[in-house]
Amino acid sequence: MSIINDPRVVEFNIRTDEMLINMGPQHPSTHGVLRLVLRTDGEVVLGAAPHIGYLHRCAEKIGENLAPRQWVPYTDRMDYLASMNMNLGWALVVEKLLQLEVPEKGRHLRVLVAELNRIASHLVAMGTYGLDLGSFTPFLYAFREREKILDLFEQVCGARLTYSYIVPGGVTGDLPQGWLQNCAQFLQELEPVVDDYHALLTSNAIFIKRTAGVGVLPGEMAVNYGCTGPVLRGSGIDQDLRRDGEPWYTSLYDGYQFAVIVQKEGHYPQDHDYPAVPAEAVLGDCWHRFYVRMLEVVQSMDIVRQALDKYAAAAGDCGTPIKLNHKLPPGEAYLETEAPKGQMGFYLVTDGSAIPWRVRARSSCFANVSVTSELCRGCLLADVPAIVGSLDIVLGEIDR
Amino acid sequence: MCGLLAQITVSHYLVVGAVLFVTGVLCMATKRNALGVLMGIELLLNGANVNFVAFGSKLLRADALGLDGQLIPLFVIVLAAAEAAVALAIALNFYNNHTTVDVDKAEELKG
Amino acid sequence: MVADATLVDRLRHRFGDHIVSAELETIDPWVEVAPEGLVDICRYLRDEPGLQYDMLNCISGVDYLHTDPKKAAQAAWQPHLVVVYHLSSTITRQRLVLKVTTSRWRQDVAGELPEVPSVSGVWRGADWHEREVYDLMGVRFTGHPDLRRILCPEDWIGHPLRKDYQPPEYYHGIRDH
Amino acid sequence: MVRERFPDQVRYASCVEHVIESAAVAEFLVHTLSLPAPLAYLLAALIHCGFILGLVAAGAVVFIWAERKVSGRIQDRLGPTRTGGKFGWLQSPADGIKVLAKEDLIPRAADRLLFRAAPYVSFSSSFTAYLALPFADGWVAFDTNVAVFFILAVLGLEVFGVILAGYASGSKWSLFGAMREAAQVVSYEVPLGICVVIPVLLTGTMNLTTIANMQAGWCSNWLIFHDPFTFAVFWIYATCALASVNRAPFDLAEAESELVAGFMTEYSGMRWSLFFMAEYSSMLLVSCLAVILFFGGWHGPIPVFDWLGWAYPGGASSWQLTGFLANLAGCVNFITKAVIGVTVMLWIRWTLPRLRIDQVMTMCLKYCVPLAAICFIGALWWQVAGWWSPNHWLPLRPDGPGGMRETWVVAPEAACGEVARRLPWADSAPPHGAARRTLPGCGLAGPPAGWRTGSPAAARGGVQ
Amino acid sequence: MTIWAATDWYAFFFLLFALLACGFAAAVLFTSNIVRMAFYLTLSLGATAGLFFLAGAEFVGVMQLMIYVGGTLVLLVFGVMLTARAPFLSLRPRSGEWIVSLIAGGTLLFLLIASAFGVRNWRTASDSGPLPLAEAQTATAVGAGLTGVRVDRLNRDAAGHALSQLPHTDSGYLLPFVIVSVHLLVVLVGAAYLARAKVRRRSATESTASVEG
Repeated sequence: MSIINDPRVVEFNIRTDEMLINMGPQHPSTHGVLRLVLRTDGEVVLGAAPHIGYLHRCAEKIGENLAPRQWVPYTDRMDYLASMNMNLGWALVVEKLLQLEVPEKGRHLRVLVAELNRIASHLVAMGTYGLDLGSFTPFLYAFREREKILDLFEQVCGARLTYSYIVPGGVTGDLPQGWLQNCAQFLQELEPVVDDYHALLTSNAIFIKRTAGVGVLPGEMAVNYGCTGPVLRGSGIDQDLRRDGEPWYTSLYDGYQFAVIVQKEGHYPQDHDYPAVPAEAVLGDCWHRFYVRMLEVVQSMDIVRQALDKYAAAAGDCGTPIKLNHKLPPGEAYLETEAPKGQMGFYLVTDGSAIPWRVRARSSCFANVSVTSELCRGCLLADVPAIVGSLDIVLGEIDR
Repeated sequence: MCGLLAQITVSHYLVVGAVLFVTGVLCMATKRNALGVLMGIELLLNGANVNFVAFGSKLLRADALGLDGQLIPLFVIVLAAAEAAVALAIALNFYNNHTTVDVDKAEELKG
Repeated sequence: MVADATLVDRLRHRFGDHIVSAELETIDPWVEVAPEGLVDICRYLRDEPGLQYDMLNCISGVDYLHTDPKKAAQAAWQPHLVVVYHLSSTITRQRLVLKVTTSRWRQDVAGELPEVPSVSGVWRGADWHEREVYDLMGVRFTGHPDLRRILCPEDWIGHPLRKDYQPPEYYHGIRDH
Repeated sequence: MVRERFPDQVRYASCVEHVIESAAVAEFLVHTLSLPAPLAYLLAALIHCGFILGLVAAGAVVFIWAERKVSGRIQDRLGPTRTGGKFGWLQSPADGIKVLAKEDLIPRAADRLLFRAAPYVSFSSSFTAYLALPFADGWVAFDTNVAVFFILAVLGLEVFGVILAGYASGSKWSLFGAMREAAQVVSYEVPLGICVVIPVLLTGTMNLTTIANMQAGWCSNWLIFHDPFTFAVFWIYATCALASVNRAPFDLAEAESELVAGFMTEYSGMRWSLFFMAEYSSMLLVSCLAVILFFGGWHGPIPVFDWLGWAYPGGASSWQLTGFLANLAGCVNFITKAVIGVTVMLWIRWTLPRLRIDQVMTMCLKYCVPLAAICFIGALWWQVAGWWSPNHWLPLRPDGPGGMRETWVVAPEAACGEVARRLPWADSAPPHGAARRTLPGCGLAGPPAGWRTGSPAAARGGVQ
Repeated sequence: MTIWAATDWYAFFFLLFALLACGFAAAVLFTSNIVRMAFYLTLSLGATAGLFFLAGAEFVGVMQLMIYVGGTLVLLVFGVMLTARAPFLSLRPRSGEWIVSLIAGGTLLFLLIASAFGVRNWRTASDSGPLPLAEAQTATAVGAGLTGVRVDRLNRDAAGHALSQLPHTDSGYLLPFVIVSVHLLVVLVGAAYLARAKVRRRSATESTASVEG
């Protein structure tokens, strides 16, 4: 419950003046160049207006002038913390338009790298969230593990951030020798570290005080605003495109065992060893959004393990990337995939040439951040970074 | 040092006290800001305290006031703090109702 | 309910001429609606049991214009704009595509932005998407609470995703490369 | 002693002593080097100030380096490794040079005078507080009998610099920092004061040297082990002290993820580093205060120097090599304990997230104040009832019958009796010794002034 | 070396603190910026605390620092910040007021100084000379005085043992102490009352108002 709506909080008989302050675009905790114009009365934020666009790079316009394969690096730079997932989303929508199936081995490879990148993205989300709340150490703990994932990706495609690995039709290259063992070993190393994260943040008393009951986003509002991903599931809406998406996408996960992580009111998932939901936490608050990500790390680890086995068992190749001059049949296709930050959609309109007529990227963070003004109304100034951080936004994806 | 200061006596302290006192009075008289008036009061009380301490100091005179010279300033300080809190509350209330802290505008006694 | 003939019939039955056309034999079937009926249809789609399209995933604008006169002559269509709404339901897990076609300029007067009713009253998430379409594609959404540019600076001139958009040579004294 | 030798200088000698307890050093300068007395006092004062300033500056330099190393280790990093060769020990001086070389920016909207003055207010107040802090038996610049109070008061002034800085910067973020600081001050100062009063209550003096000396002997004599309430109150003190020095999780005034850098947002170069040094020196200061109030000051866990018989005996007035060595070791012991305290603060900072301002105020006012008050009453009751305490477990001092705690009260019996007689429970005669122990402070000055410090005050006989 | 022999540190420090106290008091008077006034007032009060130390009233000096400088001024600055908007930041007195006040103030100051030096007893130190330093260490005596025992009134022998007992009627400052305590309690309750809770009134406009960018 926000401060000004809280009937227990009373108004004091002191005349105060409202102050308009600019939080960002240069501010340590707006996760990039987000700018929030806050109307404050003392420490209480009466209103927050997010302003975006400081990182706008006309990606969609550029997409109208490039072949689908050439546009892959531009998807890298959308959610640059989860480039694999961005690549995957774009590759899948082009393949959907072309009705091009990827071989079994390529399918498992895609699941493998996408889920690994999901772990990396959630680790950054966790680490920076600690930073937003004034705790520096989890950030480096998270980056230490993420670094290992980046090392794995470097072995795969030579890049550590902008992979351009998954391309329409397949991938740029198969896994190198011994990579599967490295990956399995990494998972083994990550397993105990997750407990550290929970000790440092999830179950930390101050962390709970700062996040539980703060920035409550009711499920209905989340759906109404188009919020997706952990934000949506943290509000108790059971939707994960890996299970509920279009067949073109869910077929990727055929044969995988995983349960969608969703928070429920008063429901304490006890099928794992991780901390129970604290009593102060309200469904849809910052704590729940954070917790969804933490549990999804474990979930993704499990999927990666399955993918490792399936990939090793699969025969054949990983698919052949389409050529630059590959003619695109006239038509259109829209596909959303479950990226770490939410549902990332690509919309592709073609006119029969090799160059798309129109490319559109539906950003999950764009919808997620639009709810900020709603969540920040009536909170305290210190809650603003907590709320923005819990939405886990990447401005590269919002501004495109 | 010059002759006047050859030996610091109670009188010297009294002069300091007098200066602080007069400054306080002038502050109260001239400041239009309610908080400025409040600061004048603080200075004034402080000047009085200097006198008390000087009279009570056995370092300056053997036949001094003794402990009373210290105990009274203690009460003054404590009461001044309380007074400051109350006066501040009044000033803030005044500001609430009139959006100004100019005491010259405080003609009506009603809030 | 899937975007199939039954749904289209239902919509036609209820909204009549507001349902302009439907294309069901394509990768992503879509229904084209008239701008006048858009808000009512959207509200119906959101609230009607069995449909419950409670989430607006995306609003996209597509500009159909050939800047090359040769190609324009061969094109099967007149220049126009399409606003595409991608809807989905978190309850039935179905997806639906709505399209609204409008002229590139209102009454073909260059510079007058075409108007489409805003659906931000139906889905609040439409607010920012419509601002983006307005900003980049130049469609005025009537009834929008706060239609401002979102990605480009407030004083930007033109709508960059239009096919005939010419980037300015100077912006506040800064030369374009 | 001074009085006998320089009867005409007694006045100023005694008064200068009030400002700077430089008599011992001054005496040495006057006698051995035959300097004129006023010059000797000036030199003595400068030496004292130099030592303290050196300690503050060196402390800040060391702690900034330690902060980097400790945080590095906590975060699975190495911290600085290159600057200055091994362990990056030159990192802090290098940073200092960098900071000195930086441009000194003053925003146009700033109140230039206050903007410039604020860092000095902060730094000088945290430096001034060291004047009253004893580092070993008698090693104190300003041996006042209100030392505890003095340190708290002067430390409180540091906040004023912060508030001024926040206001004068002309930036909204800075103003937020200042307002938070002001709100934080009014909430932590109350419980902090109550916490500090408890050891004062038990020892009956506000003289820090005496408080520490009363805990001589084994570690069981430390006041933290006096009774359960003092044990509890130490943790409250630790919390409030952490709040008073603006360290995480109470670093709200400079919360970098919320207020950019709070009151320091607009500061650069040397002025910024003055705030920084003020922060680190106050960390050491509250840690030192905790060591004296709860952990026996320079009296180690094991009374080695008491066994050796090196420590200055009570009332000693002349310089002795053994006594000096004992004091030196005591000083090292004292600083080691304080550094452990500071290290814990670093550890906390790099582990915990930051609290919110309303939570800080709730914690301080709603939890710490009542808890401290309960501990106050509890400790008082424990003392009055004369219940068993670990402090009684081992002899306080091997060399004295009954230990020092029993012998230090030299207060006029009559006054002591007078107070005891007027107390409500006066009729139920307290057990033997309890009257003294419960009401030790009713003498004029507790222990004789300059007790065992070798200062001239002791020679003059203190109380009379 | 003669210059050193002539230096009287007591007079030096007295002059230093006296000049600081008076100078900053004057600065308070002549500044119209309210925040700077608060700053100068701090310095003036702090210097006065130094004078208290010099006069041997350590406890009062520390009290001055703690309560006056620390507490009151933080409070005051709080108030200043709450009310400091550009128009009120510097309210200047009218020039006519200045002249009248300066004349009155000057006269008052003259009278006070004249009287300060008028009493011979104040002007000179008594023949017996000042008491030694230890007498100045009065924290315990002050505490005892507040609890009703005036230990300073005891006649003592050389060893410090009291020769007589205090009369039962002498309760020291116990009564004022209790009165002040009650007074502070009342002030505390009063402050809480002034800043008391009110039922929140929220206008419709407030809840729907959007932020202008």
